[in-house]
Amino acid sequence: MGVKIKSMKYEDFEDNETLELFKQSGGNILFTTLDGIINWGRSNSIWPLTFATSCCGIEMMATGAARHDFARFGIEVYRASPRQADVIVVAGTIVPKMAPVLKRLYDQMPDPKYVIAMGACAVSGGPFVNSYHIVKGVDKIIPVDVYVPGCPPRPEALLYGVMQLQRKIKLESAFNKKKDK
Amino acid sequence: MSGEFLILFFLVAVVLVGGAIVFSYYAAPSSTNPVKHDPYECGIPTKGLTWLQFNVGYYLFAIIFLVFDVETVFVFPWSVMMREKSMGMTAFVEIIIFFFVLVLGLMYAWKKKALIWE
Amino acid sequence: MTNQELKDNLQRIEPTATIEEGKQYLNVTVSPEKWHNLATQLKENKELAFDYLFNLTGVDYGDNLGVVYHLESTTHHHVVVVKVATNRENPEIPTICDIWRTAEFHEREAFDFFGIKFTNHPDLRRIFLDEDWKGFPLRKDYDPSVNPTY
Amino acid sequence: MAEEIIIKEADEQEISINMGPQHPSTHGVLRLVLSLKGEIVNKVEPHCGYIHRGIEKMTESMTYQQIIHLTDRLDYLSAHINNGAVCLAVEKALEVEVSERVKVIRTIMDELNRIASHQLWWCSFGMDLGGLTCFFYGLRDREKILDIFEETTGSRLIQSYYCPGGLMADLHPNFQTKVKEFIKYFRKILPEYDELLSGNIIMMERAIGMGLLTKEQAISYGVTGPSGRGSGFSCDVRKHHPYHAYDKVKFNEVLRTEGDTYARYMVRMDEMRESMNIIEQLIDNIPEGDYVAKMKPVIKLPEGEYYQRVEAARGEFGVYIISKGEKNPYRMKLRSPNFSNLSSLDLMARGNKIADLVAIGGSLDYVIPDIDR
Repeated sequence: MGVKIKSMKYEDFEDNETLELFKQSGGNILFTTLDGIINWGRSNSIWPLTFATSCCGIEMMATGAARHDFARFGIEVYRASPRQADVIVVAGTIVPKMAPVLKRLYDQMPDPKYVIAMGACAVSGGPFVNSYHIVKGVDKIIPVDVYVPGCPPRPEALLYGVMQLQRKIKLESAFNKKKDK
Repeated sequence: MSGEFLILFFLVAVVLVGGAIVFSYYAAPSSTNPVKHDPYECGIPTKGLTWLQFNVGYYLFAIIFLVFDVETVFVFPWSVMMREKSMGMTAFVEIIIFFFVLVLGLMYAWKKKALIWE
Repeated sequence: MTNQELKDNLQRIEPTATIEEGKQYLNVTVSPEKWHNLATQLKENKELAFDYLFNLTGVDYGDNLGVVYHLESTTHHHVVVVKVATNRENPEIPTICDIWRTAEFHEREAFDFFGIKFTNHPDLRRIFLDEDWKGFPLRKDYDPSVNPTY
Repeated sequence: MAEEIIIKEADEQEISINMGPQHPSTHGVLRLVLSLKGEIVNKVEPHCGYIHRGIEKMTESMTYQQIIHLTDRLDYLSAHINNGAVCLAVEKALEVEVSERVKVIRTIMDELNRIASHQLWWCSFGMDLGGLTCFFYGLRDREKILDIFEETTGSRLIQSYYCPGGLMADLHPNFQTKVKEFIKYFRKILPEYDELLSGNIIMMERAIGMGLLTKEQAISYGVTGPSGRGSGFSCDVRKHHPYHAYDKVKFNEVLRTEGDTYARYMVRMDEMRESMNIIEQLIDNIPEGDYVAKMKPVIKLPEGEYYQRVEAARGEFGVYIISKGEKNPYRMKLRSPNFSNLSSLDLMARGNKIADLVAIGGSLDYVIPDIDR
């Protein structure tokens, strides 16, 4: 049961192990057309939260600006409050003083919510990994969907990360919650 | 104007709006956590007293905005009907009086210094 | 005003201070008790007119703690470096934020990183780290495991 | 018994609100605790530390070549300039004579970096006042500078292009043509910026006479850079203590005396023109020579203290190194321009409305990782 994703051909995705893994695990989900419609809507309109702590924030702004346009992928507008955001792009270093704030922002986002860890600092602590005041990777605080490496990652890398997130959303099923969510 | 259109109109409204709400209730995943329904204040738990008397200026600004917002609601149907030849002059004079009354209200608020924030 | 005249002037104002010619700037070492009135002199005196404090650094010299002040005069464009040393157990230096307003934040930072208490500072709290952060990070004998690491 | 509600007199009831770490107008994770009376701001109390990464502690265990990769992550919008400060401090300590070519290239790169930083300031200042179009125009032109950086240094935002003793690599062959093209293009575009925002009556209404800072206050609070020069405090390190090739270039220091948000705005706009003049004077006569001096692999600064001041895009950035002769510094203090600029925010924002506090913060143009280090 190949999952048909119209925009990109299945072979074009080199790292398909998540899909293969998902299928081997006997993902016996009934992928109805209704799921297809919901996931099409959700994946093509992901609104990020304006959350930029350091240098990756500038590259995220460059991705949102005219040249590497985010809006082509449905990321139309940055919402200032977590109540209206779907994805939280953690762009920059997270330090222990900021960790409870980030956890609170993540909790206050309505479902379905996703997290993109952008930059080496958010992925694993980055160049500040042996400092006394650093969280070595955001996945210690909130569950992360997509990791975008780089310091700071190029806008194209962030766009590829967003496309990976869209692929991941297209696999979700709203009605059959049998998967280990 | 027989009644069916009214009922049909009402039914379509209920189906569309109700359907959207019910569908999203079932389709959307939801998770609850203690912090979810707290007021959002830039990521910091709110501190201090919020039970206090607000400045009256906020209320005045809201009223003046409401007046001019509702005014545009009346202007839309008027501008659609304006194209019919038959209503030409009378509709125009009518809207001028309507605007005149509103401008009077605005000038009154202006003189009473409702627009200036102290 | 060349370093030499500066040196004589300072020697006259504050005889107890030891002044020597550093690689770049004139270094003045003064004891904490004498520091506050020397600071007012540096600011008020018309020929010196050091009105711009561009750097305030806390330093852990190993056996004692110290603060280094870099001062410049925006009119005469000469620079002086003042060093004030204090002990490690109960570091105490008079504040100068009534003379140069920028010192208020910089002194809070020195307190945050080194634990140097600045007497009669209006609001001496940690500026960067949490209130309940144990220890002073930039001291040489700081042990990071004392605080929760993620 | 529930907390007993005290109803104070109407006019001295204050509400304290967090303009907190996650807020569109604080340019990063700075938390301002405002105590407000209605819309009027009574007190602004900045809480920093939400991005404090302890860079000064880390430098005590790193060699000088490694420190370069930390100092450009401080104020990442003037990455070249910060690195230039550390490199100059090391070269002056070792008395290494850097070739003329390196000095000129460093000056050009610094000025390009300053223009890119002011462009990004212009985008966020426009957005703070509600003008979204500035965001797209400014970043579109900034991409042209990032292309030039990328071609020569390999990366867009944080280049780590300077190294103690010179540069990591020589210039790209068509570096000069691209820079000249950019200068010709940007000379045409800058008047458009003025038409779009400087002449805009709403912006002038919100900026003129707002957030006043006198010259004495600027000196006492240590507000340097374009924010300080907007109040007449002549603090341009390129003029008073020239470094790189600034002594061989004719440029005038932009100074204004009104000290309000509009003055700080216009100082930055004129500074972009000055930077272009500097680049034009240098771009055609980059002297020949080797791009890096002969350096020992392990750099050990002789015992002593060294202080190097440079003019970053936001103010005077200083590096104070105390060295005990080992390969890593005994103590390195980084004088951050934004930290002192921030201390004057409370002084300027008192008595104004919240929207004006946003405009004043935008005119101070602070970058938070540079405050917290």
